[in-house]
Amino acid sequence: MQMNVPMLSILTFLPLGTFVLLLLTPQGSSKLHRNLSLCVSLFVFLISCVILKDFIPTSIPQFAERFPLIDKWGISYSVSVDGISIFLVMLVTFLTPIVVLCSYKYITKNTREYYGLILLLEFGMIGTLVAADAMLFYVFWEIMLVPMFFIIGMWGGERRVYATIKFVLFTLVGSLLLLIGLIYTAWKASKGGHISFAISDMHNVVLSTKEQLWLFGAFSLAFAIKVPMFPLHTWLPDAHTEAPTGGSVILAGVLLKMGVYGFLRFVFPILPTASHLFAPVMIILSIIGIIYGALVAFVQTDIKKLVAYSSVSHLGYVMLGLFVFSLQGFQGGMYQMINHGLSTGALFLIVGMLYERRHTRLMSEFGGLAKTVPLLAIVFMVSMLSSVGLPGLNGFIGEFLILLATFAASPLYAAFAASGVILGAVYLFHLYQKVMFGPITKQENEKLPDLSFREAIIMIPILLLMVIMGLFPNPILKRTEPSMQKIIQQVNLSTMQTRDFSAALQQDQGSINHDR
Amino acid sequence: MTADVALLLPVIIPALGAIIIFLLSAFFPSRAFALFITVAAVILGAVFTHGWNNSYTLFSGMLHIDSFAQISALFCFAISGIAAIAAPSYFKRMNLDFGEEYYALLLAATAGMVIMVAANDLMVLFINLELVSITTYIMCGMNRNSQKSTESALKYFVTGAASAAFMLFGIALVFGSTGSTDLTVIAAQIHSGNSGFSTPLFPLALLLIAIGFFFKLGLFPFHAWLPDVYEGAPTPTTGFMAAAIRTVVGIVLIRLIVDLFEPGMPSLTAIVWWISVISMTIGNLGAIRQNNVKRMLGYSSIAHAGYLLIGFVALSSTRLLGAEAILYYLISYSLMSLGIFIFVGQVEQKGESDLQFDSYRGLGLRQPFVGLLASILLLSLTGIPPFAGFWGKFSLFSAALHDGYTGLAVIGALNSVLSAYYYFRLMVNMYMKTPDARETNSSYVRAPLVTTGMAICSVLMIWLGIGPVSIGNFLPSVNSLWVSIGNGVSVLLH
Amino acid sequence: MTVLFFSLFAGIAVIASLCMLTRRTALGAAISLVVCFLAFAGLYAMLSAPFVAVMQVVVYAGAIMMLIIFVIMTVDTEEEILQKERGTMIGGILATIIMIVGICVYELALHTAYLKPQDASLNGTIANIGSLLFTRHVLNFEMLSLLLLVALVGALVLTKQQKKKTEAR
Amino acid sequence: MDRQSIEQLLWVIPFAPLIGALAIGLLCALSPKRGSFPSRTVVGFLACLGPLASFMVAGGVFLALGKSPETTPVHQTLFSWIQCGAFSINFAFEADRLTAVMLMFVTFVGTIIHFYSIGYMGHDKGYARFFSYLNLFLSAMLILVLGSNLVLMFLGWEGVGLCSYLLIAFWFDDEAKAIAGKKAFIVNRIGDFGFVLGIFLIYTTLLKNGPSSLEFSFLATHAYLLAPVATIASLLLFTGAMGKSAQIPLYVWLPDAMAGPTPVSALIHAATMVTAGVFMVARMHFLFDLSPLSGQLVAGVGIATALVAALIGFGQNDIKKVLAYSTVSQLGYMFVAVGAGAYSAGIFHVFTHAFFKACLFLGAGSVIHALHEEQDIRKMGGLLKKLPITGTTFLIAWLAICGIPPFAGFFSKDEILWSVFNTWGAYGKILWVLGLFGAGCTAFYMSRLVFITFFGKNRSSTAFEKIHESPPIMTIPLIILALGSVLVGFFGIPEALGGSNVFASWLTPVFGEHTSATHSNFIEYVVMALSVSVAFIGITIAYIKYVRKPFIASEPRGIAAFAEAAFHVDALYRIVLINPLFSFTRNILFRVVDVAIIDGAVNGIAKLSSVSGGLVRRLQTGTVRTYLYYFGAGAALLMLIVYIGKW
Amino acid sequence: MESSAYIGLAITIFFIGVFGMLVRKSAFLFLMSIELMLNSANLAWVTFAKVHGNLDGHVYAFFIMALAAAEACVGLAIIVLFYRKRRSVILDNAKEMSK
Repeated sequence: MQMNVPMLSILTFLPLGTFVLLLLTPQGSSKLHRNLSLCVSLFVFLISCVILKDFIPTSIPQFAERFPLIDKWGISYSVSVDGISIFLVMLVTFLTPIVVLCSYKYITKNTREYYGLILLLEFGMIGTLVAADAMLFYVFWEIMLVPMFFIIGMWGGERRVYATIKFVLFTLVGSLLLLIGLIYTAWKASKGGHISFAISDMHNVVLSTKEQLWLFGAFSLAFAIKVPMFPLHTWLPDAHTEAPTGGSVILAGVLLKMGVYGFLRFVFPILPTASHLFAPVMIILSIIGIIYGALVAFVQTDIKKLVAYSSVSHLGYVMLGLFVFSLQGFQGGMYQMINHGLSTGALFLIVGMLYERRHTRLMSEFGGLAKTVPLLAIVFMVSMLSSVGLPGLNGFIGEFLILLATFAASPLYAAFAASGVILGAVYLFHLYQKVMFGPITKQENEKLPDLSFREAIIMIPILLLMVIMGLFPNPILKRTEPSMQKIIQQVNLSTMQTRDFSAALQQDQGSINHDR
Repeated sequence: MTADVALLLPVIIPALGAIIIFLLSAFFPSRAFALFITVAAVILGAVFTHGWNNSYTLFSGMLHIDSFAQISALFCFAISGIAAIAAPSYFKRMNLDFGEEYYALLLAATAGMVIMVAANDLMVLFINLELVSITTYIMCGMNRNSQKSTESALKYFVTGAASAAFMLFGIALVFGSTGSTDLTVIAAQIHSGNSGFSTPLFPLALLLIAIGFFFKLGLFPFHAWLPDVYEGAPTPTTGFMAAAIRTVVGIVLIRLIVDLFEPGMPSLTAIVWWISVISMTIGNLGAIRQNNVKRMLGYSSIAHAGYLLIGFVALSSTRLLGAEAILYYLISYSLMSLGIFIFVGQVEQKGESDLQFDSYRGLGLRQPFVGLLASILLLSLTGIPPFAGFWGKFSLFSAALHDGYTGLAVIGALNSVLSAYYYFRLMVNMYMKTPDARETNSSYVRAPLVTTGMAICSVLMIWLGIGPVSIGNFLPSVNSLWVSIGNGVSVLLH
Repeated sequence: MTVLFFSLFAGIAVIASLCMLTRRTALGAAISLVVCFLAFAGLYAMLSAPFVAVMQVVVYAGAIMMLIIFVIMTVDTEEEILQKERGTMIGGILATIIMIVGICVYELALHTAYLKPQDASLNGTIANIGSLLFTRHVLNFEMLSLLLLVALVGALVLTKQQKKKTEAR
Repeated sequence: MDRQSIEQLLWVIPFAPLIGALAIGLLCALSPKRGSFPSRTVVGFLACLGPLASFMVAGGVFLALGKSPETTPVHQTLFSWIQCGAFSINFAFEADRLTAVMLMFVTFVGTIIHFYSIGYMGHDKGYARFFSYLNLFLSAMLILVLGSNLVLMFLGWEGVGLCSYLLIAFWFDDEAKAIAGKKAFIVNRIGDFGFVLGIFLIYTTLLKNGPSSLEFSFLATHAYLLAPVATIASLLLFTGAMGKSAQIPLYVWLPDAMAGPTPVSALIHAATMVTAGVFMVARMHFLFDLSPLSGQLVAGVGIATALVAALIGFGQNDIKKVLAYSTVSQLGYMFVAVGAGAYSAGIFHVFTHAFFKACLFLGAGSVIHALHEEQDIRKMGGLLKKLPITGTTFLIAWLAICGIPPFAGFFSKDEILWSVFNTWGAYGKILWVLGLFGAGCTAFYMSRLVFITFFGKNRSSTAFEKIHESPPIMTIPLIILALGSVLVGFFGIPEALGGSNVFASWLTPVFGEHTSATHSNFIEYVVMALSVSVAFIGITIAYIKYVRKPFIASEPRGIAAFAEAAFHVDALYRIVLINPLFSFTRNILFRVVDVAIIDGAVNGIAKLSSVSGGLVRRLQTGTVRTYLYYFGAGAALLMLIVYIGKW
Repeated sequence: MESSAYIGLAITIFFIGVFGMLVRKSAFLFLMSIELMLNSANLAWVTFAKVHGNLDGHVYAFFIMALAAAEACVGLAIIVLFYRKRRSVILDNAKEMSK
């Protein structure tokens, strides 16, 4: 069904190659650095578009490549895409040129390193998503950490060192336990004494409930830190606040999703029983995250911190959607991930634009900007509405599906989660009012340049996507559905639940009748 | 006999090289020539290990030359070679004479190491271990201008001599129990169960030997010398010690565990478990609080020794997974620690070495290439994939998990997080802090040879980690590396 | 007879070594040690190891100890203050523990009947040992010679006074 | 036009204004020098084009539905919107007779107000932006009305909310206005919270009995399945309606919404958007029918709102605020009607209210325009002479809202009161009495407004001579709307008065026969007479108070002050809900939980490691003999372990 | 004579050496303690050689003497070096590096 060209490898390694190439260029020529990285990232995006075009909506992994790497440990270089990863890959390739473009003015020092690291990060992210081997996944997973560490630490704000070390240590605690968990599972999945890290083999592993619970602890710690779920979120505001705009965009846009992706790829298929046992805890944590993130976002004075906490809230929805184990929830979660990547990414970009203009991120320093920068105000408005989940924009689809699925599972949970809809409006409209509306109180704000051509080029594709995805979600939903069905099957196998919540409810009904 | 000589060439060449340099230094002192001889001897020696493909027994069983010895010897040569090319810059800066003797000592130690990895006799082991140790005592004290260097030599000598005495007494007791020092004979005796194996003195004797090795690895509670000695010794020496001695002792310990400890002293596993846990924790906690980079690396190598022991916990004569993991880990660890030590030393100026973290401020940006190499090494030390350091830890954890030591693996993993703090701290200083004005005097000294050494280490970190294909004979693909490690270790199975 | 000699030598060895332990001056300790080593030589002779016994006298009691004494006298060291030293609690406690362990080991060594009866045929003459040295143990022998060379040069390297001037070699 | 072609053209109704909005927006955004291009004429033309087109197609729909013998709705599916497993939502429009009524008056009033705005906003800097928003609003409103399923309706629902926000905060450089906009959106969101949950409940309940859908047609036929959850579901939906239609306790946003330009108040916050709640309840009538309890609650909330708002209206001095509270009050009546199951009465009131309230607002706008943005009625007076057209139309609308026959308000309000009277026995009677009282109040405060504004002496700061009537572009819409206020009532002449109640029978296919008319005509006459006389009483009192005695602006005292402060409801909300929540968040959640506990734990672990690191360093004394102690102790310990462990 | 007596003596002397190593501060005394320990090991070697009739023990005893010589040589050199720096041979004075 596919060509012989190793599309995914090209997609993955092109950024790495450019990273190396960039390192060979002289330090001063920042124009070369950014144009080169822009071209490459655009080209990567094109490749990913080709992949998307040829993607067939089934649950079968596609564009698969396999090359044994370490036979001894059953590790191979094995990549493929399926419905879970394809759109996250697209998100990565879509956001990277934007991140490159948005850094043109902001990054003036060490451009070679900066753009190189962005591309390295892209390499890591794509690799994580396309890896079909658990160890390969892990390798890429950790590779993502390094450029982010440097990006925050080298181009960040005042407390960048604290933030980046916190980010690294937080992430490492989780990921090293993940490593242990993966190895353990791989041994369990071994056939005839030969350990195997192929994810497909891992999916067939049989684990006792006790093992599952422990492994769930290890896996979900790693992924929940990355997501981040409620009590493990404190690295995020710091990292976001200190990171440069591009870093924040990637962090919020893609890196956080890796946690969710991990749940989809590993936790649910491998540990179905434990997932079900832990579901109430995870759901409650997600709901706390939704409400807590929103409330705490409201009291922030730093715009970027506000947006950062809003991520906690949004990702709470995603996790909530996953842990109700129904197709709608999974699909909604998936969709919400992409939405969050776009809307929060856009918000961070806007915060960055404001920062470039005023060199502050304190809400009190702004006010009345809609008058001086009307176009920016429009862009901000649309991004905010997308984030709030206004119907017609992308955010709605995800939230709606998630809440619907949650309601089907438990109306009470849904009621609590839906209160986040109100709170989301509260903090974002509060932000918008403080920044864009009201009289101009600071003299500096009276003569700010409006959206430049470059900035418009950055924002327009995002805004268009928000609208398109809000009105035509089906092209995406259709492609992710088979894979989601498959996970649902895997996760619900142990508890004899069926995949679609409709069917699940019917079965409930049936059993009630039967009892009677 | 000629065949024997040919087989012994990897030992003879460095030994001869050492003697030649000794002689030359007395009459025609030339550092460059000494370096040349050293490198040549190392390369030649490495080339001649090619003959070690098959198994041979030499000197009535005292040496077992086999593929295990081959792969180990190759790395001994690699380490010595890199340690050698890193030295000139240091000696020049420190304004020291006797540079030639350094190379000679290095070669003598190499010869000793090569014998050790092939040794199948406790006394051969001991004598050569002493050769290596005494050589390093001297190398530690070579920076005579430095108070610290002298102190380091003194401390190393004092503790080292004590450990040697313990070990020797242990070997004597083993000899008493079994009537032989030949490992094969001892193992056979233990397995036949008719000899001193059943005597209660035997485990104690083994313990005394083990203590000697634990000391050399720097494991708790025999670790205390390590930070001081590492800090005080001339940095190339520190690198050599951290890399070479650790590797050789570890490799020898594999043999000993398989032939001696595992059958003769089953309770050792539990002890090793605890020592491993405490060592990594103490090493990491100690390193967190250091402001001196060299000392930090010293503590961190205590922690690394702790990781290494994970492999020993998961090692026995029937399950060689641990052995493979240890071998790989040693190879990777020795290269990266050597690389990082020679990097660290390049900031040193004449006089007392005081390598504060602050001294590295902004270095990564001023010296981008060196910075990149150092970052690779640091990431590898932390255990960030895809570098070899990660795969070392991975294989250790994997071996431990295979044998059911989940707790140990988890503790190891959590300890890695601690270690990330101080390794990343160095990168933080290199990239994220601007240098103070007063720090100008301690800037990095460019030295092509040092950079080459670092580059070799870094490239190997990548290639031994994920190299998909073999390039020539000396850059194996990761798959073939594991195959040869597997083959090497399988020799140990009886 | 053997018991008498053994008791004599062993007694001397133990007393001499204890003497070494308690001498205030390093020189005194060194002299005690020489006595101890000589007693050892006697024991070796009793164990039909004439070569070792001779070597003990020549190398150990002679060369090594002479070297140590020579250096002690060169360095002209200040004397250790034993009073203070005895006060070190840790040392005392540790030493006690170690003695207990030692007694355990001792007990083990004495009360286990693992030792085979002695082999009377053994004769450690210089000829026998010499032939072993150059056949079976030639490797160790050679390495030891290398070691001695290293030690020699090392001692030289360490103790030679640094030249004041920078050498441009 | 035949039915098929109308079905094909249904999409034009919402999309024509949308296209207008986008076109204006893009023109405005892309113009190199903002403000100069596009010219106001072009913008005005573009802005009116969309609503006009919608109105025409809506007329076509209306005719098609009227003509056709079959009463099945006109339906057009554009595309499948959300398709996820069994859950499927189409982007489809559907118009039945209820929709047609809504479409007609929304597009009609909308178009008129667009024309009016050309005049009213003529000198505003945000001219183009205003029309863009207004068009967008119309589009959203039409989607709300036309959507064939609950989710699409929700899209329109939120869309109008957004536009309402944008338009309230139109003059955003006034912080109070910006805050008012935000408040409107957030309060609406609280309602939406219930709405969404209601949708979920309906969907999942239906799901238990087989395939489920949120299409209205499907819901109508499967409503019986919803019986077990009808009360909860209907109340959840009603929560949404409470937000949108400003019912207690969520009405607080509407008075503040008057911060927006007056045409906005007329269109959004009087005629169309705020009645969306009523429309939704009517649309979901089959659900409300299933639960008498929720019907009673709805009516109860409605009457309470009607009364409270009317009482607050007594004390208001801002011309628009008075109208706003009257809107809240009238909306209460509408909910009384739909709560009582008299859906057609409710919708009829929505219909008539749209005309007279729009007329009132536009009239008020005209006054404000003439007085240069003066809104305080205490600074007006005697304006009838200066603003004859505005004044006359205002008076007509006033009579309509007071319920004086034969103006439109009379018929619709009377129908509501009559149907309440007929329902639920005692409860209905109580509601009726209260409603009657409310009607009296309405008459009073509206008359107060009219008398103070248009009669008596001028108290304005503007020189009386300089006050001019508004231009024709503003007055013609007023006249049209005033005509409407007079005429539209005749669609619903009750049978007791010899009419045939065209309106009710038009809606019969939607709501079914209203079967509660069991009383004799006589009682109906009495009821009618009572309501008319109550209205007259109200007007008379106001006349005595404000015309006979000359009006003197004074500091209000007692109840008047209380009413002027809108019963301090906002303050109450702030003190009881908002402030505690946010101070809890700031002081407990953020400072304690986030910073102190969670981050404290994280930093604590780091600190702990550091402290233990210090301990490890303490072990390292630096003297080699200590190391030897460690060595010896370690060796001894290990030997002991081995010794004890073995034997 | 029982060989265990010799072994007992060897162990006694060994632990006297350990004791000396721990309690004496002088570097010379340390060196001598080490020599004592090596000697006790030698005694063990020779005894065991006798027990097993294996002459290797003698050879090794000889080797150990050589080794001890080398060690003493280097050790003394280090002590002298240290003495030059510190004018002391007390081990406790070597505390430049700590913590």
